[in-house]
Amino acid sequence: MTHRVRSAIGPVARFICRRLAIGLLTIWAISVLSFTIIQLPPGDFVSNYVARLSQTGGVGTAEDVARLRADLGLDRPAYVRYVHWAWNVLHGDFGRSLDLERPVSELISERLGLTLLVALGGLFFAWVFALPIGIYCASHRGSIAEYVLTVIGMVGMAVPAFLLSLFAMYVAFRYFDVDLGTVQSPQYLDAPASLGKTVDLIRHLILPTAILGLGAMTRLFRILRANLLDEIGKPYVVTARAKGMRELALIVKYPTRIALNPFVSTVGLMLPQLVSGSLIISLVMSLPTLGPLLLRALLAQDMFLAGAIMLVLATLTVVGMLISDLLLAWLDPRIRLQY
Amino acid sequence: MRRRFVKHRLAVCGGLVVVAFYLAAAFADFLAYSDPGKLDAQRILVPPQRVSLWSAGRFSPHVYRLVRTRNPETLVLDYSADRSVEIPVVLFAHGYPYRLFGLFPTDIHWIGTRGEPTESSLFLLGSDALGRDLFSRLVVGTRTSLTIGLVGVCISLVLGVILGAVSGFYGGIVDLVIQRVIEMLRAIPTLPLWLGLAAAIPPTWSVTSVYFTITLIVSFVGWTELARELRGRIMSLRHEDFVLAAELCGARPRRIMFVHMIPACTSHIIATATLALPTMISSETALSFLGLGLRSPAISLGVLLNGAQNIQAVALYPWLISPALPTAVIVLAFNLMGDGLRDAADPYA
Amino acid sequence: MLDRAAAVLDAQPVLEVRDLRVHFDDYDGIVRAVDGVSFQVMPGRTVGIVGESGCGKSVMARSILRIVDRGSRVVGGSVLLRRRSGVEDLMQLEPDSRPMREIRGREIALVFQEPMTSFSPVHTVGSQIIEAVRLHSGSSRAEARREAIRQLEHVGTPHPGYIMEQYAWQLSGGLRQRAMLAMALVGGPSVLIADEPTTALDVTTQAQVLELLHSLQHQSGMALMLITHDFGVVAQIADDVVVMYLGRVVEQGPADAIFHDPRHPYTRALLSSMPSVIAKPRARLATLPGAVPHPLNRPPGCAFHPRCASAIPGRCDRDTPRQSVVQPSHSVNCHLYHEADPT
Amino acid sequence: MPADVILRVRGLTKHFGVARDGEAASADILRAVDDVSFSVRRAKTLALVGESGCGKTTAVRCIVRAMPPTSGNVWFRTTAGGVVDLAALNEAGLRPLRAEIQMVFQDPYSSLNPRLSVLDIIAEPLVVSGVRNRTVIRDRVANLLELVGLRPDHMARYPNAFSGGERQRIGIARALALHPRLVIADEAVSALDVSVRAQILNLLLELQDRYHISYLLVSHDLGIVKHISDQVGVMYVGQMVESADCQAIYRRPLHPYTAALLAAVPIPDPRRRRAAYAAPGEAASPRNPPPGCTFHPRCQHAIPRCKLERPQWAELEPGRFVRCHRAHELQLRGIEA
Repeated sequence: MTHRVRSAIGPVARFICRRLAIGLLTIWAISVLSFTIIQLPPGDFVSNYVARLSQTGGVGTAEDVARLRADLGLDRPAYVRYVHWAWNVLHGDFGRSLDLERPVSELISERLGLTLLVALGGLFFAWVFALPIGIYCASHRGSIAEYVLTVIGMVGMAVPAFLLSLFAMYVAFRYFDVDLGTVQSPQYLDAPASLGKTVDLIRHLILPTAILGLGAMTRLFRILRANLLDEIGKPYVVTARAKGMRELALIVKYPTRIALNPFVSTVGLMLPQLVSGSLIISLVMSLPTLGPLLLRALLAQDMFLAGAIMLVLATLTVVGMLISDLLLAWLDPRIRLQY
Repeated sequence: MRRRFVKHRLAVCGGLVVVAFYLAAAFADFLAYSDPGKLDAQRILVPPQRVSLWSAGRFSPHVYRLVRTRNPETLVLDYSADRSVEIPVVLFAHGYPYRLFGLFPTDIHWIGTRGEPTESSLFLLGSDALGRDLFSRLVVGTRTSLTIGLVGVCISLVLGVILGAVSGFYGGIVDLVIQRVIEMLRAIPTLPLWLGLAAAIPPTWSVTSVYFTITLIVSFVGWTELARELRGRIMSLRHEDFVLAAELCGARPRRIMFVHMIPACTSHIIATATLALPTMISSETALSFLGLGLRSPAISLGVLLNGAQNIQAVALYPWLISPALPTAVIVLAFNLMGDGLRDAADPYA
Repeated sequence: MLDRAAAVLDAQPVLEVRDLRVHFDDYDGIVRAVDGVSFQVMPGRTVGIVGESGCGKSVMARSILRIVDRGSRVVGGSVLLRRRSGVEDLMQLEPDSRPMREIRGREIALVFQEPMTSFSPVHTVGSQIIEAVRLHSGSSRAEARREAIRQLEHVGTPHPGYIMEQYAWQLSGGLRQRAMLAMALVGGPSVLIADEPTTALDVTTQAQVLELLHSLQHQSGMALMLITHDFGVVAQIADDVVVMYLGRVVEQGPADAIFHDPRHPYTRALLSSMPSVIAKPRARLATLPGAVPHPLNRPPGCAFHPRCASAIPGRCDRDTPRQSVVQPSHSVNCHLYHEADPT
Repeated sequence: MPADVILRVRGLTKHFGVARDGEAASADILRAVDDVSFSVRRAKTLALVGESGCGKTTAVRCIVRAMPPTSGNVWFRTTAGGVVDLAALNEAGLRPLRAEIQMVFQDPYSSLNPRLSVLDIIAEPLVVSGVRNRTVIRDRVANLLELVGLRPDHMARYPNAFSGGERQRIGIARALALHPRLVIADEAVSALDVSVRAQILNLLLELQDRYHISYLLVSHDLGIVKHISDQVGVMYVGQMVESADCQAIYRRPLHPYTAALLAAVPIPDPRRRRAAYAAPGEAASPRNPPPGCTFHPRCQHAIPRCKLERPQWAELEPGRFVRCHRAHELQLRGIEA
C-alpha cells in the first residue's frame, strides 16, 4: 500500500523529500552542536561580565550575580535551556545579545546581506571563470597555456585565503596607498544611499570576492578539467565524432553537459568552504559581515549571538546544498529517473 | 606507482620541498641561532640585516654592530650599522642550550657571532615587536605547524580508516549512520565550528594542552574525507572476485580486511593523507592568526602571522609578514605532492 | 545470391585500404597497431574482419574515419573511397576538416560494440538521432524528428515515438543496438563499419541484429564491414573474410574458402580450436600454444612464428612474409606458400 | 540422494528486496533465482546455460554461500561421506567445508589480488587451512603450477606478469590447492581469446579425468558447454526450463527456449547458414516476469494456457526434466552434429 503511495508521488518528489529530511536533520544537529559549543567554556557570560566589571572598578555582589543568572536562565539545566532557546528560535526570536545589548536578529540581519553578497559573489566569480578555463584546458591538452593555467590553479588552490588577502592588502596599502580595511570610502560613510555610494561599495568588494572566488574557482576548474578529460575518452564522444560533428561543438555539447554534474554537486560541498572563507577574509579586511561579529561574540562568550550566527550560517549552507542537489537532479536524468 | 609518481615532475619538486621542510623541522633548534623566546627591549623591530662576506679582501663573514636611534620627528626607532665594529659570523657556534631531537643536550647552532651575544647582534630576517629574532622564531614556528599537521593527520587517519573500513565492509545500518554523520559534518562551515571549539579552550591551559586540543579540533572534520574515500574503495573491493576467492578458502573477515583490502587502499590512504596535511596546517595557521588557536608563548606560523594582522604595522615593518612565505610554500608543496601521489595511485580517477 | 555476386564481379570497390599503418604511443614505446593492411570492400557485400584481441582491427576501423584517439597517428598508406564525385584518399584529408566530417556518417558510418556507452547518458536517444539527421541534411527540427522516427521504424523498433524520448540506459541491449543502427543509417552511408556490433548482446538478440544487418544491407546495397573476434558470426553473414594477427593481414578470401580451405597456419589452428555446437560432446580441442603477445613485443619476421607448428627456422623468424595468391581473390601471407608460388 | 550424486539442489530460490525501507511490497522483489533444482554427479560436469540476467551466476553464488539463499536446499556429500545442507549452515559451519567446493572466476584480472605474488595467491587456501611450514607450501605450490602447465620458477612473480590465459591457470591452481571435490567455474573461459580458450577447456577436462572432480559450469556459450559438459540445465529469467543429458539436449530440445537458443548460435561454417529464426523480443526482467510461463511472450508455440498457468518442473522422459505445458506434443529442432 505504502509502495503505491510512494510511487504515486514520483521519484523526483521522493528525492526532494529525502534531501529535505536530511537537511532538517542536519540543521537540528547543528543547533545542538552550536548550543553545546557555547556551553563548553568554563564559566559563563555572567562570570565574564563580573570579571570585566571588576576590572573597570565596578563591584557585583553575590546576590546581583545570582539574580542576573536567574534572569538569564543560566541556573537551569542545559537541556532545559536548549529547549527554551530552540523554541524561541523556531518562533523567530533569537534572544538578545548580552554583550552588545541589542536583539540578536537585528544584529544578524544588519550584516547578513553583505555576508551573502561576498559568499555568492565568490561563487559567481568561481563559476564564471572556471567554466571557460576548464573547457579550454581540456580541449587544448598539452599546450603551454594549459600548463600555466594548471600551475596557477594549483597555487590558487593551495594558498590559504587569509594569506592571499593579507598579501593583497599589503600590496594595495604599500604600492597603491589604498586602505582595503574598510568597506566604504570615508566620504560616503554617512552619506545617504546613492549611485556613487553603491559603486563605491562594489569597488571595495571586488577584491575580497575575487580572493574568495579564486580558491573555489581553481578547485572547480581542476574538477571540470579532470571530468572533461574523462568524458572525452568515452565511446559516445567517438560516436558523435563519427556522425561528423565538429570538435568544438562536440566538446561543448556532450562532455561538458556530463562534466557539469560533478561541477554542480561540488558547488554544494564548496558552500561551507566559501562561507568559512568569507568569514576569514572579512576578518582580515574588516568587512562588516558576520565573521567579525562571530569572533567577538565567541571571545565575549555572548552565547545567544554566537549560537545564532552559527545556526544561521549552517542553515544557509544546508539550504545551498539542497538547492545544488535539486539542480543536479534536474540536470542529470540518471538521478532524476532512477532515484 | 612509484614510476608514475616520478614522471610527475611538479609532484617530485613538491615532495623534495616537503622533505626539506621536515628536515628543517627536525633540526629546528640547530637552525635557530637565537633563543626564539628571548625578549630584548633594546632590539625591537630591527630590520633584516645583511651579512658581509668579505673583510679587507679576506673571506670573513661578519655583521656590523647595531646602533639604535630614535627619529626625533616621527619618534620611530631607527637602526643603523656601526661600520667600525665588525662582528664575525661563524659556523657551528655556541649559543643557547637545547636538546637535539629532544635527546642530546648541546648548544651548537649552525651560525652565531663571536665576541658579542648572538641574540643581540644577528637578525637575518629582522626582529619582532618584542625584540625576538624572526628567523629563529620562523624555524621553530614551522616545526610546530608541521607537527600539528602530522599529528592531526594521524588522528584523522585512525578515525577515517576505522570508520571508513567498517562502513564499507559491513554496509547496512552501520554504513547508513556513519554516512549521515559524515554528510552532516561536511555541511557545517568549518571555520565557525573551529572558532567555536577553539574559543572554548580555557586561556589558563598549558601550551601543550592547547597544542593537542587544536590538533584535535582541526582533525575533527579532516577524517570525513578519508573515511569517504576508503569506504568507496572497500565497497568496490568487496565485489572483486579475489575477495570472494579468499572467502571461499575460508578466510575470516580480519584476514580479508588486512591481507586483501587495506593493502589495496594504501596508496589511496597515503595520497589522501598527503592532501589532508596542508589543510590541517593552514587551519591551524588561520586559527592562531585570529588569536583563537595557539597563543604566545607558543610559536607557530599562525602565531607569528598574528603579529602581522595590523596592516599599518606591516607597511612600516614589512619583514613581519615573512612567515606568510613558508606557510604558502609548504602548503603548495604538500598539495603538489599529494596531487601527484593521487594520480599515481589511481590513474583512472 | 549468385546474381548478386555476378553483379558485383566487375564492380569497383567502394572502399579500398592500401598498406595502412597506424602507430600509437604506449607507456613503454611505440605500438604498431596496424602495420601494412590492405583489402577491398565491394558495394553490396559484407567483409568480415576477424582477429583476436590486439590484432588492430578496431584501431583500423577508426583510422578509416580518421577518429583515432590521442596519441595514435596514421603514418602511412591510403584509404580510397569511391564517391559519385570520384575517388578520394581519406588519408589526405585533415581529421577535423569539413570534407572529412562530411564523409563521416554520410559516406561511411560506424556502429560500436557497446551501445550503452555509445549514447550520451544525459541526452535522449531521439535528440541524438535528430542531431545526426540535421548534420547531414540541414532540415528543420520537425522534419528531422519525423526522419528519425522513420529510421527507428526501419530498423524494427516497436513504438519509435516512445523510444525517442528515452535515455539509452533505459532501453534493453537489443533496442539500444537498433537505435544505434538507426542513427548510423540516417546519412544513407555507402559503407557501414560495425565494430563488434553483437558482442555485448545475448545470443538470441545477436541473431536478431545479424538478421537486421543482413536485410538492411540487402535493401540499400551498402557495403558492410563487420569487425569481430567470432568466427561463427563471420560465417553467418560475411561474403569475404580478412583474418588479422597483430596488426597484419595473414589471410583473406571468400568466406567459403577461408572456412573450408584455410591456408595460413593461424587460420587453420584457430578454426580447429574453436568450441562449437556441432562438435561431439566432451571432444578435446586442438590447441594453439602460447598466447597472443602484446602488440609492443611483436615477434620479428612473421609475427605468428613462435606459435606456429610449421614455422621454418631462419626464415619465418626473420623475414616478413609477402602476400601470395593461392586462388583468385584468396591470398595468404605465409612463407609456406612462397615456395609453391615463386612470384 | 543417490550415491553418485555429489551436489543436489532443490527448490533454490533467491529474491532480492528492491524496497529500501524493509517493507517488502510484492512488486519490489527481484526474483533472481526461482525454484531451481538439479544434481551434479561425481566426476561429471553439469552446465548451467542461459542468457544474461537468467540467474545462473546468482544460483552458484548461493550454492557457495557468497550470499544466503532465500529458500531451498543445497545438499552436499562431504569427503567423510555424510550429506549436509549448505543452505542451512552458518559461516562457522561452512568453514570446514570450504576446502571441498572451490570456484574459478570469469575475469582473470579481478580474480587475482594484484598485490600478492603467485606463490601467496595459490598458497592462501593452504595458509588459511592451517599449513604453516614454508617448505611444504612452496613444494605444494610448485606442484600445482606444474599441474596447470605453468613454470614453478615463476611463483615469485606478480599477476601482472602473466597473460589472461596464464592468469586463469593460476586461478585454477588456487582452486585445486585443497583437493576440492566440486569446482564451480563461472564463465571461466569467456573472457579469453579464442586461441587460448581451447587450452583452458582441455586443461579442465584433463584435471577432471585425473582427479575425478565434479564441475558445475556456468556459461552463455553453447559451444563451450558442448565441449565440456555431461549434463546441461537451461535457465530463463530465474527458472530452470530444461535439463537433460548434453547429447540429447542439443539433438532434440524439449523446451521452445532451448530450441530458440540453439537456432540462434552462429555456426562457424558458411555452408550452414540458417534461415534465421530467433525468438522475437528480449528476455523479460526478473523484476517483473510475465504471468504463466515466463517465456510465452516470445514463444512461437504459446497457447492461451501458457499465459495463465505456470508450468511445473516435470520429468518427461527418464533423466529429462522440462518446464513447458506443451513439451510432450512439440517436435522441436536441434542441431545435427
